[in-house]
Amino acid sequence: MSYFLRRLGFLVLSLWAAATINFILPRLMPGNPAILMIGRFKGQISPAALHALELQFGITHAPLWQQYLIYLNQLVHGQWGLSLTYYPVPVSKVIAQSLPWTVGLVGTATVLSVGLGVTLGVFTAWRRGGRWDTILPTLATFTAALPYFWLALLLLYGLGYEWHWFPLAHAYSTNLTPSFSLTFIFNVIRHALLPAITIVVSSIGGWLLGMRNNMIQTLGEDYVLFGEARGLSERRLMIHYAARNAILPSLTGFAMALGLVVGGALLTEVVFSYPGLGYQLLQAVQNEDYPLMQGLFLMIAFAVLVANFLVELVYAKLDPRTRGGVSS
Amino acid sequence: GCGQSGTTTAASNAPQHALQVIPGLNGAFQDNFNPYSGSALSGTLGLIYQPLFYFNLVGTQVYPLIGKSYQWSNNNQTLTVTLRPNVKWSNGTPLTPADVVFSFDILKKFPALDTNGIWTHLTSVTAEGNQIVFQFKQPDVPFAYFILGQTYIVPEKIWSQFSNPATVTNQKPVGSGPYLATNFTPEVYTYEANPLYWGGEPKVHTLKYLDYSGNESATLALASNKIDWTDLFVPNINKVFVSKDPQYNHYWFSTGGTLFLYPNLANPLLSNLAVREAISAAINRPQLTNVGEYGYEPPATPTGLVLPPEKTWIDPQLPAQDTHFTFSPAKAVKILENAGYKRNAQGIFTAPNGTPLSFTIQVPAGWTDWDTDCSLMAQDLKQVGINATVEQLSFGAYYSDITTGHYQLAMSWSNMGPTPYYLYKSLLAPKNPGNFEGWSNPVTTAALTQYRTSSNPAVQRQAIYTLEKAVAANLPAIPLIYGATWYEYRTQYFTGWPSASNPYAQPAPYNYPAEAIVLTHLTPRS
Amino acid sequence: MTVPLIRAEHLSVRYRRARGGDILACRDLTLTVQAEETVALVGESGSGKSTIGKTFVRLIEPSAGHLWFRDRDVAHLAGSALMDYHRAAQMIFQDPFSSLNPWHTVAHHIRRPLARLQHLRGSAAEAEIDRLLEQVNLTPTGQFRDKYPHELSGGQRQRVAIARALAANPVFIAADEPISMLDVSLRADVLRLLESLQTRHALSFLYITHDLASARYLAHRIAVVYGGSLIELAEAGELVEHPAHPYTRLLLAASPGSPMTGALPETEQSAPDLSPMRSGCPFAPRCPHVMDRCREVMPDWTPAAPEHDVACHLHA
Amino acid sequence: MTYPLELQQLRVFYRTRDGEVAALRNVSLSINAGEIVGLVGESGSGKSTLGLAVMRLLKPSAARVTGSVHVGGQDLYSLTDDALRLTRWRHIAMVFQSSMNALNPVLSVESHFRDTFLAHDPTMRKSAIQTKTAELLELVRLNPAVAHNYPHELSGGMRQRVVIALALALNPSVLILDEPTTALDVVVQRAILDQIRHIQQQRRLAVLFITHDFMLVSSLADRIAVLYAGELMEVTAEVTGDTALHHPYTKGLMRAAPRLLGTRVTIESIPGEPPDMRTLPPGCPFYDRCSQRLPRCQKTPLPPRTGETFIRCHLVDDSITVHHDIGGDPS
Amino acid sequence: MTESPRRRSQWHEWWSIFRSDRRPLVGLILLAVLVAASLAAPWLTPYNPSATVFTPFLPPSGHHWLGTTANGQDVFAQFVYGGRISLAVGFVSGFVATALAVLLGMLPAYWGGRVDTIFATFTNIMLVIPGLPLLIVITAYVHQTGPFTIALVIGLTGWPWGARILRSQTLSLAQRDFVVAARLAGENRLTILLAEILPNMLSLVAANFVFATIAAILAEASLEFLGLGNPNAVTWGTMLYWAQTGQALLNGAWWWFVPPGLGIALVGLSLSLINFGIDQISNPRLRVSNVRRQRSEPGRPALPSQQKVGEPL
Ligand SMILES: Nc1ncnc2c1ncn2[C@@H]1O[C@H](COP(=O)(O)OP(=O)(O)OP(=O)(O)O)[C@@H](O)[C@H]1O
Ligand SMILES: Nc1ncnc2c1ncn2[C@@H]1O[C@H](COP(=O)(O)OP(=O)(O)OP(=O)(O)O)[C@@H](O)[C@H]1O
Ligand SMILES: [Mg+2]
Ligand SMILES: [Mg+2]
Repeated sequence: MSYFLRRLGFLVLSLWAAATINFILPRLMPGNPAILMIGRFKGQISPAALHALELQFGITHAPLWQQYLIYLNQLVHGQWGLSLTYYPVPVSKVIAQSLPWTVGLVGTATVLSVGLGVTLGVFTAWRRGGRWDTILPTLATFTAALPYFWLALLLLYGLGYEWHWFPLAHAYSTNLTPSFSLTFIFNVIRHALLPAITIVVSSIGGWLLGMRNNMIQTLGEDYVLFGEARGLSERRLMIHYAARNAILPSLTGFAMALGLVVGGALLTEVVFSYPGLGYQLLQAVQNEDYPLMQGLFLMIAFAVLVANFLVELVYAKLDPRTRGGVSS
Repeated sequence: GCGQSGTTTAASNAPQHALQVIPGLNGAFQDNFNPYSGSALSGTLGLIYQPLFYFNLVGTQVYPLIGKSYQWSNNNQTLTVTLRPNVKWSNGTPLTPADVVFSFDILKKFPALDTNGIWTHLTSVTAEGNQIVFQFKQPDVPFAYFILGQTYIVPEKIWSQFSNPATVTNQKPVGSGPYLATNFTPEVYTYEANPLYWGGEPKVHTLKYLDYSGNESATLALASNKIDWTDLFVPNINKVFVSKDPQYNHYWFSTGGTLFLYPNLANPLLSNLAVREAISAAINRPQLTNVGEYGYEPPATPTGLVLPPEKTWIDPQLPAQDTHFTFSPAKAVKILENAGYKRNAQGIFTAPNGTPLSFTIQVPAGWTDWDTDCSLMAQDLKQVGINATVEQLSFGAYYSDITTGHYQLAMSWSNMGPTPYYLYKSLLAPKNPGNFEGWSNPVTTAALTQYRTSSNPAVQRQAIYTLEKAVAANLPAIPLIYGATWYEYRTQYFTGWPSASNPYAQPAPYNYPAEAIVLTHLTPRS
Repeated sequence: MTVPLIRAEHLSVRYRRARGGDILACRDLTLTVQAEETVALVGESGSGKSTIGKTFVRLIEPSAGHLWFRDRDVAHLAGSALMDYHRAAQMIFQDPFSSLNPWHTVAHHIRRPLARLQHLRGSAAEAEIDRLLEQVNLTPTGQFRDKYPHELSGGQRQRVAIARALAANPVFIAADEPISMLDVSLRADVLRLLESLQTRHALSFLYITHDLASARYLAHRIAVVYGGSLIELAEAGELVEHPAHPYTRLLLAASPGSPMTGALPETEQSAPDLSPMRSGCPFAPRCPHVMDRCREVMPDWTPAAPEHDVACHLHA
Repeated sequence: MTYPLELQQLRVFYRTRDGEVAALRNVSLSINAGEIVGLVGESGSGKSTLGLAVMRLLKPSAARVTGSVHVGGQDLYSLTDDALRLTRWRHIAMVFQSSMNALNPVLSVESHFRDTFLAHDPTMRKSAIQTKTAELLELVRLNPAVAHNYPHELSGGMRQRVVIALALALNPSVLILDEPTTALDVVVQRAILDQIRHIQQQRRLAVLFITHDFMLVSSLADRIAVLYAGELMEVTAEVTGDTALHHPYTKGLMRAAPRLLGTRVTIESIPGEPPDMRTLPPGCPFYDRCSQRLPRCQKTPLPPRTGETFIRCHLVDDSITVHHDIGGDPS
Repeated sequence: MTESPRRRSQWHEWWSIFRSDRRPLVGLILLAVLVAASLAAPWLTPYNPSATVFTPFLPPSGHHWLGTTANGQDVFAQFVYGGRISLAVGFVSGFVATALAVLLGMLPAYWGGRVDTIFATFTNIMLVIPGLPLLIVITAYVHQTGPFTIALVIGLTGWPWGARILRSQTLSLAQRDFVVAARLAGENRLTILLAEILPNMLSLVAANFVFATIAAILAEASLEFLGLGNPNAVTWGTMLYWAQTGQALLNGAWWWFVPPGLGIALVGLSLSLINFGIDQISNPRLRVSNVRRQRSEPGRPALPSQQKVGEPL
């Protein structure tokens, strides 16, 4: 119970800290959203607009602590306000509209990347010294070091533009209306493939190498040898004895990655004009869109924390040592 | 009049190709057709809501829209607009003078909507039959541009119901313009021709506005000949775009507002005309054009006038050296030497009182073409013995610095309007927000007043001539290059686009309300 | 008798744990170590031996009781006073593999306490290092000085650890299972070394072990602990010949080399209760002679023979 | 006759950065049914290597094995992978040196048993597995409820018992115990040894008991094999008697351990350190440390010996009486 | 066997690990070549990387090994000069991030108590904040976004993951007997931390440095790719930015777009390859030398996976 309370305490504390940082950060930046709005138009709107915009955006010159209290109060009441970038569209709407795409694309890609990376890591470690074990980790090292926006552009240009294998942009063809028809779903998948490949290719290496390292460490453990001595099948040994233990140290990393999914994959989304949250986040930051930033940051913090929490549950499932009692 | 007679004879069985538009780079679209929102979807202003008139900024035309004509009286303190009869809202109800009056009164009621400061100039707006009467506090003829051309008319019935019009997303807009918003998704939204449009149903039936956040994917779409109309910045446009389909692919990068190097005149060194002249002579403007701006933004001229659109305003008596700049480091050096500046040990000129000519040039970080321009200028200035370092600041810092005079040199924009007055007013009127440099001079102030208070074109022209000379001679801000309006279009499906030879309206899809003028001029290829 | 070198009086050590409640790893311990005496502390794993050892050298601050060094209570010293005490009381750890820093040379390990505790530097320190290495038979010293731990055998490492403890020029050393991680032949080595050091340096040892045979070999007296409590204390020979406490008897029966065959004299094998709330004898749950009283009251300290004390209701 | 376990000329080479290094050299040893053979030696002498080699658990990439290992007359090294897998636990089982870590921390005790049974008999019923598991746990004097526990919930002694129970699961004829009790408390150690002996006698197991503790093994084993630098130096049936003839190394081991009872005898250590396996001298590997060495011990290879018991020492070659002073002064 | 006749110091052993595995060696050579090329830039190319003096879009040739840009700059000159800043930024921020990770991970952990709790919580919170937006905000706040401001900012935000790993390692090392023994020897906390604990984490620290450096190079490139750096500095990131705005690929100028990205990838590759060596050095199984009579291996430091893998920017 006290453990649970402590976790809850940490959760609340983290959210508060994220909210506070998120309050402070944009206000550290010089200027205000109204000024930046003028910048967006390179001065094409009249300077008289500044005052009007400030009025619209409710930019007060009240003392910071007062603004902070108001801000916290609104947060607690679940009011995320109106986005300034998209004024007067509510933040919740901006997020709600982009979130499914981001979660769909980045989430799937992350899960794929983790799944494939882990599997390949297990496989190469198990066949240590074999042909695949020399090829795959080296390749993984290379792909992990690729600047992924660069890769994205190359893929977009080569596979999309030159060879027409993939669409150039968007989450689905602009002549379709979203529906649950098979055509639409396939269309969505087709559009997601290239960005997903980019994400997977550039992140799979890390998982592969991490898992391979852990596996090799685990394969040196006595219980694996003891299992082998008992005549267990290779499959059972590889999965239930080696991999199951080797995966434990990576779980926190998975949690982080899964949590950060809701932050979107900024550059990938931009390159492929994918309607996800990544670009919204960039815009929010660049436009000092306090409410949108606040919404996004809090959502990310929340997602990471929840993912961490879930992983802790999974951890307990995978590692009996964490289920109460004193670990040895 | 520019009304189009609707022709249905060409209607064929095959549905018309939808005109594909990329209205600039955006994050996913948000459903917002509020004419008072700075982030309303492209097309809201122009296609749906219209002002009384459209003033062409790249030509000389004035298009009557909801208004039919206007007239000054009462010593230029009263402006009377006659409305076009039989204008209907898209829901079928007639557009009444009361709607027009309401559209102005709402700005008074909600100052946050009054982005042009209409009510700082007006005392009242009233309807008299088919006419709307605007009472000015003081004569200000050029301000009519904001009243006639920049204030959009909304139906009173709908907008009077909102407790705060600024926070409405207005997803089902009812306007008087040539198009109706019919379908929205975050990736694409659609306009369809308004059959009730007072000018007749436009010939282009369907417009699709596509969302692209990535420059690369947008350009690839353009290069794949999938886009009919856009305003993307495309380097090497002939190769990247035109050559992909030379028959149909075209572009026209019209010149926009002049970009200046603003000297802070509160700085004792920069308040010295010789220093400004030397700086101006030392800058290699063609290099800025070619290296910094991919050859798209031509060098500006000493008067600061935007050419060619404003070429008719040029004083024919203007001396030759005031019609174009010559790049001459030698001249720059000579000017400084003549003015008593001496080089110090580092080769930097110093004022007679010993302060070296050493300046920072402020520029917003991330405006990379400007960043490059500034670094080129810094190199140019170093060549002639003026030390300049570029300071890239976040836009907020930059903007507050230039508006509060906390800078030495800064590159920035200027404002543009239907006549050069708007530029000069913003640049030269004392205490004007656009007068970053802090210029104040009785001659220019008098000339501005002369223009403002007269509706006589000849008088106005004389005022402009005075201002041109003053600017060219005094360099209150140093003109650099012209901004450009990116605009690419395809003629495979639609013809009648504005072009350099026929600049009938500002051509880019983000130019409002010009885009409505363009779209109503297009005809589908049969 | 003169003032004992070290005397623990009603010493208790409490560990705070995040989960599962606090534990008393050492409970109401009273034990003296005379000058030049070796007292062995034997007991099963987890009985608190290391805790007691670390408390004696004040690596742990006791939660109750006194720790007299000569005539000074060192139980709660801190700062430089504690450093002074460490000059007199040092420790040798069980695991020579983790008690030496793989990053430092042999000489460095000895140089540090010389510098910090003896204020010896420069050539004087180097000479002292040589002398100490010689004393633990790491000769020729030149060959060992600049080696790294991984270049040494287990026995050699343990010797370095001993030399490091000696560098403080202590009068008391707590040797915490110094041979349990060593190979058979090396064990004899280290035992012999400790034996000889004692006579040469007039050292006192608290020799911690779970091996009765070596305790008997090295120690003058043997103290048996169980569940954090001292349960029997006697002269070494006397204890192995005439164990009084049922646990000691069990221990003896189980030790290799004991003549006892057949089933061990115990009922079940559960770990002792270390919670501060425990009231009875810690061995009661396992004791074949358990009585009701044993579960309720901790037995008093009673003599089973001259110079042979035991805490057991059987002897009350 | 066929021995349950018979090693002939077993050699193991490890592949190291310095090339192949022999860890076992020409080890020949046979164990009878119902017999316990203790294998003693210093750390690094090759005891665990022997155990693993017998199980054929050394990775071919890391080690090369020559000679033969016969389990119940069957050559282990000629089996296919699958046959080997099936032979292993059914005929020969092993308890590892570090049994503390021999159980998979994420699996319950029960799963370990289930895995073991199913690996050898996939058709085995769940209920059969449960009863067998309970039986085995009781055999090592554990409460059958322990089956539901996870390894970390067990004490070291309990874990060790679980591992032993696992080793007995398929009723093998040969059991290799590699230091099964080193990590344990003496009391627990003793209890486990008692159980091992009990089961061994009951099932007439051939046991190879690996340890470095001479005292421990002398009371337990029928014969003791002394390994030094990868070679068997002596196999002896009798260690306590004063008259028995022993290899100087064996005597050194005996003298090194303090006695629990009786008069206090000064212990002695074996001087020096085991030799570097990469650069073994041609003669007796113990030469450097031997107090009774002869000039020719340095160069002359040790005589090969086989049989139930033997001593490989040049002193014994010449029938020179080796002085037995292990008992010290018999007063 | 207990002793090797050739007595090798730790460094020798490490070197031999480097030699025996080919990958770290290849990595070292690769990195050395890249570093050398960028250091020797003035000797490798006669051209000024910013000079816009050549015909635009020249394909690779004898004169222009990697062709020219849209503005007529020599791509090879840009590549070698750009490598200077990209590498420097990478190493500087890798260093800053690692130093902070050491400081904020180790110190509080050894100090223990409330200080540790506070810092650990702070670290965990910092982990939750997405990196790139934070970078953007800070670069906006810090005037003057030169490459080194960016390096500093990346360093200042790149520490939490490393701090977290180093913290847990410190906690485990603090339990080791040699640390306790150092206390007995009268050492003060700082000495213990710096002389006893830190050296034993060097391989971890080095691995952290490697990954922080890769992340920094990528982050810098990302920022500059978004146009948030100083576009007039010549780095691989700005090269990519200009190649992208200049539509290098659409103009067929792959030679402009490919090299900077490949340069970044190769640096990353070489560092990861080197890290294979570090990994082996830090693998305790290799360090626990051949002499052992351990009952079990207590306190074996488990290497948590060292990468903050898969954080999408
Ligand atoms: N730092 C600590 N915090 C909490 N509990 C501890 C701590 N150190 C030891 N303990 C507990 O205190 C008890 C006694 O531990 P101690 O190490 O003193 O026993 P020991 O007799 O030395 O055992 P061993 O023979 O295994 O070394 C054990 O139950 C142990 O788990
Ligand atoms: N995988 C290996 N690669 C190379 N050498 C090895 C390997 N495993 C063991 N050795 C070496 O082989 C020799 C015998 O090792 P082994 O583990 O069999 O000894 P042991 O007698 O069991 O020692 P201990 O009592 O410490 O368990 C040692 O010198 C050891 O260093
Ligand atoms: Mg202990
Ligand atoms: Mg072994």
